[in-house]
Amino acid sequence: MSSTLLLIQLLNGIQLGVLLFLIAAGLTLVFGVMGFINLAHGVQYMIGAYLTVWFYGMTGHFGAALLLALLAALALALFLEFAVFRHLYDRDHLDQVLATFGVILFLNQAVKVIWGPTPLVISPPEFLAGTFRLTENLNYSIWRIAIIMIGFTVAGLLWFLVTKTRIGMLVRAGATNAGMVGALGVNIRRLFMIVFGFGAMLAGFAGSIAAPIYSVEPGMGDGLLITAFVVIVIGGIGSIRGTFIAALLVGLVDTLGRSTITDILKLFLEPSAANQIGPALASMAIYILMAAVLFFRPEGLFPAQGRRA
Amino acid sequence: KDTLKVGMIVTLSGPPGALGNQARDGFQLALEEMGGKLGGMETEFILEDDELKADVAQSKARSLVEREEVDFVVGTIFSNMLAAIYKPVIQSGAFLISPNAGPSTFAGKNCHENFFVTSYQNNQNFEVLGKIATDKEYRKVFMLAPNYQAGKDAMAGFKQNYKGEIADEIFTPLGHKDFSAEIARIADAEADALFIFMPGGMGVRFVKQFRASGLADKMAFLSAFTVDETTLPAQKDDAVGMNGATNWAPDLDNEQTAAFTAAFEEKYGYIPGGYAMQAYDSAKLIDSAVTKAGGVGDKDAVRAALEAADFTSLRGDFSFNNNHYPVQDFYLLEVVKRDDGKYHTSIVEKVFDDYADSYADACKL
Amino acid sequence: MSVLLATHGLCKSFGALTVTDDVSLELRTGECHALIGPNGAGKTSFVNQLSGLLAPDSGRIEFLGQDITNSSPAARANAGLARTFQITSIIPTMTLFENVALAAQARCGSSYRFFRPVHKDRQINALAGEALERIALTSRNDKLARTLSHGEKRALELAMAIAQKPRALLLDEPMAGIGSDESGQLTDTLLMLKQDYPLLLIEHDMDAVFKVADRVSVLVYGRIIASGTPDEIRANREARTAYLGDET
Amino acid sequence: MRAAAPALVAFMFLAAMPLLAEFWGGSYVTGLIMRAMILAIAALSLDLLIGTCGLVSFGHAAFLGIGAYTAGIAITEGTTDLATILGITIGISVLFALVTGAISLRTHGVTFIMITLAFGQMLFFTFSALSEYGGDDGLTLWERAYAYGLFEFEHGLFYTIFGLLVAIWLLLDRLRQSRFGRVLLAAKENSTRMETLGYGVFGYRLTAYVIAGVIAGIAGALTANEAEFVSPALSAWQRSGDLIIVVVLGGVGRRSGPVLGALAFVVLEEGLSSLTHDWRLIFGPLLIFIVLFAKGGLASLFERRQA
Amino acid sequence: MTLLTVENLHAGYSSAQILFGVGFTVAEGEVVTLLGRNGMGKTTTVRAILGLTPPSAGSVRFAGQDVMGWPPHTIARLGIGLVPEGRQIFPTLTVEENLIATSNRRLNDRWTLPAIYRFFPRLQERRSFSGAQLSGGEQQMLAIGRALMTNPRLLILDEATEGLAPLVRAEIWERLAALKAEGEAIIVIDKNLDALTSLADRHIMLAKGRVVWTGNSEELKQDSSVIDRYLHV
Ligand SMILES: Nc1ncnc2c1ncn2[C@@H]1O[C@H](COP(=O)(O)OP(=O)(O)OP(=O)(O)O)[C@@H](O)[C@H]1O
Ligand SMILES: Nc1ncnc2c1ncn2[C@@H]1O[C@H](COP(=O)(O)OP(=O)(O)OP(=O)(O)O)[C@@H](O)[C@H]1O
Ligand SMILES: [Mg+2]
Ligand SMILES: [Mg+2]
Repeated sequence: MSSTLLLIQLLNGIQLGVLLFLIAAGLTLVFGVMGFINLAHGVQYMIGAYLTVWFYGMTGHFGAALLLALLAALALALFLEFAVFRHLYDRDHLDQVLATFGVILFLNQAVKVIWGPTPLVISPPEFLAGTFRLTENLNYSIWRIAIIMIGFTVAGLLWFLVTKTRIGMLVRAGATNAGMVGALGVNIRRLFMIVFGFGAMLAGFAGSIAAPIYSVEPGMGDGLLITAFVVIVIGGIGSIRGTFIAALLVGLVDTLGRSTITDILKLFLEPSAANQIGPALASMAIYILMAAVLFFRPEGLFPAQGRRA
Repeated sequence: KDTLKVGMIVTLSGPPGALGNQARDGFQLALEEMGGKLGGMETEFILEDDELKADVAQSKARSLVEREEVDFVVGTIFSNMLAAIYKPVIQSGAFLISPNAGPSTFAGKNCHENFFVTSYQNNQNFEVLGKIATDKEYRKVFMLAPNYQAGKDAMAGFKQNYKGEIADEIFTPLGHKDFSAEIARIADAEADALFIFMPGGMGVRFVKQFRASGLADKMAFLSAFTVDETTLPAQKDDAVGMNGATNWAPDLDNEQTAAFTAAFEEKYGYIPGGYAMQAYDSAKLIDSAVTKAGGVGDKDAVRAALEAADFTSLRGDFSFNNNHYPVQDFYLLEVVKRDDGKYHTSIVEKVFDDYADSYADACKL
Repeated sequence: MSVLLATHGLCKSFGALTVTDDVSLELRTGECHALIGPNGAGKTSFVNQLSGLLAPDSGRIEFLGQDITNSSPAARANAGLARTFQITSIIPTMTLFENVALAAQARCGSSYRFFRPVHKDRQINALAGEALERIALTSRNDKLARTLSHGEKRALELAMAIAQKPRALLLDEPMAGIGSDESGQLTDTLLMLKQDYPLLLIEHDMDAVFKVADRVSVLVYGRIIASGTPDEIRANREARTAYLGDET
Repeated sequence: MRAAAPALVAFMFLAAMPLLAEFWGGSYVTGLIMRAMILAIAALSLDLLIGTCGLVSFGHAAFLGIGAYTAGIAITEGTTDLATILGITIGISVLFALVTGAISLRTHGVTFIMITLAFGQMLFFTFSALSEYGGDDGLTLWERAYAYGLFEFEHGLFYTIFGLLVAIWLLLDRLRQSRFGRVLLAAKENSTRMETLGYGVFGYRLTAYVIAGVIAGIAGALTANEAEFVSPALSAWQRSGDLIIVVVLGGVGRRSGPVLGALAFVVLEEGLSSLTHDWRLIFGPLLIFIVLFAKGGLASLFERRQA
Repeated sequence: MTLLTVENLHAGYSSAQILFGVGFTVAEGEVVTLLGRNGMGKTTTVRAILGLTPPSAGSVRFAGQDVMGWPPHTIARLGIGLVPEGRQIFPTLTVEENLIATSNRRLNDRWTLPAIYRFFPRLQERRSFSGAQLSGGEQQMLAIGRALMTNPRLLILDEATEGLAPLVRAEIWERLAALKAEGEAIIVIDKNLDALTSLADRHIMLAKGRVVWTGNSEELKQDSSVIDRYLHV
């Protein structure tokens, strides 16, 4: 493999990692910090993407579409919080699983009914739409570089928010003992609502910026949700730093795994056998990574301090 | 018995639902044109969604044959769904007509007298592409397909007629999102042509990313099920000029196709693709058979009439092989933009005349 | 009097913090050995090492002549070493009686029995009933443990340990949370218990300690700074400045 | 007894099902009910993990796949004897459960969920790579296993599945109230305390995990025989997710829960999807509604009414 | 001036009613104890005042407001600081975060981080430990510190000296006396009768969810039959 190829794979891996981070960050906030399992988080990613496409169609301006989509995604999240989720905070995790699964079913279907089953596509904003020449044969998209930079910025901000501000502390406190936070004079419900909306908005944001690279289609968030769970578990639930590192790790392992495992197998296996086993192994790579990490560090790479059970 | 019951099982849910929608619309158009009657009999049409889940498909199939007691089941779009419904439908004695899926599994040893395919044997499109690659003297081809059974068949099918050098063959996961890694390898390999099979949303994403990479201008693009009427509304300009190969295109030069395409667009507002065409033909096939057999009372008569395939196919030339898979012509296609801004595939040239599949010998029918 | 439980040069640190510093301590038959010391001195950590929840960095633990330093918590419990927890540790969703029965069950043969309903098991019920009798619990037996008042939970904690029919009992602040008057009762119970098996008692309630204990060791910063009879400790200057103050 | 009543009523109803079906949809309905019963068996085994042990396995469908593929491959290769097939299924299930259990039971909570998911996915991709046995397309079985003539009777398969369901329900119900069950239930709440009471929790959990795996494996073998078709999708994470949904829908850890959950899941899905292709627009909110207004799942509805 | 008025309070849990008409008052700057044997309803009374266990009947007035039916956090923000039974510190937060997270200086700012650390030097030593890593006694100090950091007008201590070493306990009684001198109102639940009698102005004896006796320390000492009857078995 040439060095440019390797460089491209690295960039791709990081870019995938960044997207995963944006989704996983919201998940780790809502689940790891607040203690609420929200399977509908992946749907929020999808909604972000659809809304962006929709508003783009109306305004013809990517920036405006992004902004409107974020606001709309936030509004939807707050509505869901109000109508469904807030009644489930002090329930069993499994109740949350069932209810949010219901939300997934509904929204996936609703999106299909509204926008149809065909994948939709959209272009990035004009000034970032171009490509730059990487090798004689290959151009690389500026938008992807932009995604990487956006992701790193958001990661920094989030880390500060969760670990350095009182809001972060209160949310973490509320996750273990909401009653006590209330008894000490803090409106934990409202706080949860804000965090929830924020997390959902992050997922929507990920959907918005992913829309120009991937296609927008019903159910696009389901698989990513599982990967996002893999990320937060590897990173250590509730840790923003861990999530960020794990997201990059998963992004890289997935990307590099796909491009190298089959080749490596071909070194000592029949090509046909390698073609048989390689892709299967590449699909398993992130799961193997997760199983290995959890085997040696059951709490993940960066367990949030003092977290029990 | 004076009404005919036809059940259809296609995928309507999720992104692959676009394919099922075409099949549904194609069949219903035919039915409507014939005044709601097939073979002169008042026809009850029952539509089911397999949701691309084997157990759902099977349950729907059983509901059709056991509860509704339909005479014909038309389905499915995907091979794995066909595998799931095959046995219950066949066992019930109803006729199973596949408007799209044509797996090798049921073409050879496991063929059945009551099973008919109006599309093609799955490998054929790929074999056609292999022939094209050889004809055009591409020396080095890069191959890309998703890692599932149809993807593996695609690779094998292409290689059957292509004897040049293979730069590399890559399997991506099903539903793959980001092809940039693969595209980087394609760029690195410096091949003459790309052979690709990426159905549905994967194709949409790939074409877009491939176009952005600048590679589209540097190498030939030979595809199956990657740029077609279900994906073009999303791919738009990015796909223009890209090649595919199959048994039909909406601008095939014959009367019935011109009429069909116009009527279809008029009614549903989009351009029909192969899925719609094959479903339309399936309806016509049933119509011809029921007419000829004078009802569905005599199964053997109906079967013989089906085998005769006495109807005007949109493809023109059409007949069944001994295994009930079609013998038909195949074409090289290219994506074009129409004056009204819509996109469709267009016939470039005929590659095969009366092409039959390679499994028929093993079928004892 | 023979030595039942002994540690030899036990050490444990959490990073830079040494919580057990070369502790050698013995528990003999028939005695109550009290371990007192300021908050955070390492008493609970010491008991955790004895019961196997925490692995010592170095040193040895012997019980009934066997080296149990590396045994699992369950193995130690089965050998007869029972304990209570300072921070109440019960099964909240089971009833008071079921909690005690669970402790008794561990003493009544294998629990790999899959078919007979356990609530009809006479042997277990008898043993649990016996343990409950020794601890006066005002609440009804079928009350869910979760709904007990704090003091009742503390008493339940002790009843469970007794139902284990231990050879030695490690008590981490049994008096905590027990009402002022019930404390007196509990002191009597402890006096009775120590006739059946030796007690290692951790307690901040000095009335109880001086009444029940035969021997007292003072733990400060993980180290035993004094050890002796209650009277000796009461008179010990170091113990007074580090822990007791003017009390007693 | 109260809590078991809904299950017992359901069993009586199921026993009469082949008769009722005569007037009411025929073999299609019995087929549907057979699938519901197999789902109930799988759900019962998962509830042993979730409800009794507090271990949420997100890879339980792996065992369905094991059972189904064992049956599928055996029959394809010409071994049709039911006892042999079940024997192999049980053997492989035990082995797989021991290996994956020994690793995943070192963890708890979400980590356990995810690590079981990982094992499930590994198996899923393995099945998908079995090109000789259909790969992703799945494998059609051209005959059923030979059950000494049992399956040849009218409704023979139905009553075999029914009998297994009732037997497994009874066994697991007893297990829950036994010494063993009591230990598991308590360890779910407070495993540290159980350790200090003298219970090696790991061993108890591993045993339960193996039992659950074997039962799910049997359900898988039944699926293969009922559907005469197996596919890797049987062991995909979506299927494991469905199983969790069924358990929660019915009521976690409730005696009638898994049975009610499975029946409701199948019947609702079937009923709604025959109303409209967009049936999820109804089913989704219905699930939410059940969570919000029936704490403790469907089983709790009945319990409350009786109380 | 009365700060807290509790009248005819009825409360309980879904399984059973626990309080049957509890009533008492706490004046500004007054120290009041709740006495009674285990399970008599002391903790439930405190929870009912704060709305944690919503009362079914009766009234609670605090600082001139009728707070019946208010959510706990709004009641607490009027100036009630709770040291709950069983500590209930936040295990995943560090010591310092535990103190800061819910701190409040709206009413006054007597209690700041340095002040707490002066009060409990031990906490300063452990400032970056997570709550779960603390010893039982250290957790108790943290729970007290956390309540003080809300700078309450009324401090409620539910068995706050449980698990504390005698020296620390003695110090806490001293500091409470000092707080009282500064005009802080306090409700104490504790088993240390001696310390309570020297600290408190008034004692309220609960039995089976009812107030069965009230009086000052003098009366309590003299009336030993009260102790016999309600505290002894
Ligand atoms: N969550 C609950 N659900 C049901 N009953 C409860 C609950 N909490 C406490 N109780 C019951 O209420 C009664 C009073 O409990 P409370 O905690 O108020 O007692 P207390 O006076 O504080 O006792 P202690 O001194 O032991 O702390 C007890 O009988 C207890 O069992
Ligand atoms: N897991 C841990 N990690 C780090 N430090 C710990 C851990 N567990 C305990 N410590 C520290 O070790 C010291 C000793 O704790 P331990 O619980 O043994 O004290 P103790 O003597 O029981 O005190 P108390 O009387 O307050 O219960 C404490 O300062 C505590 O903060
Ligand atoms: Mg301690
Ligand atoms: Mg109390």
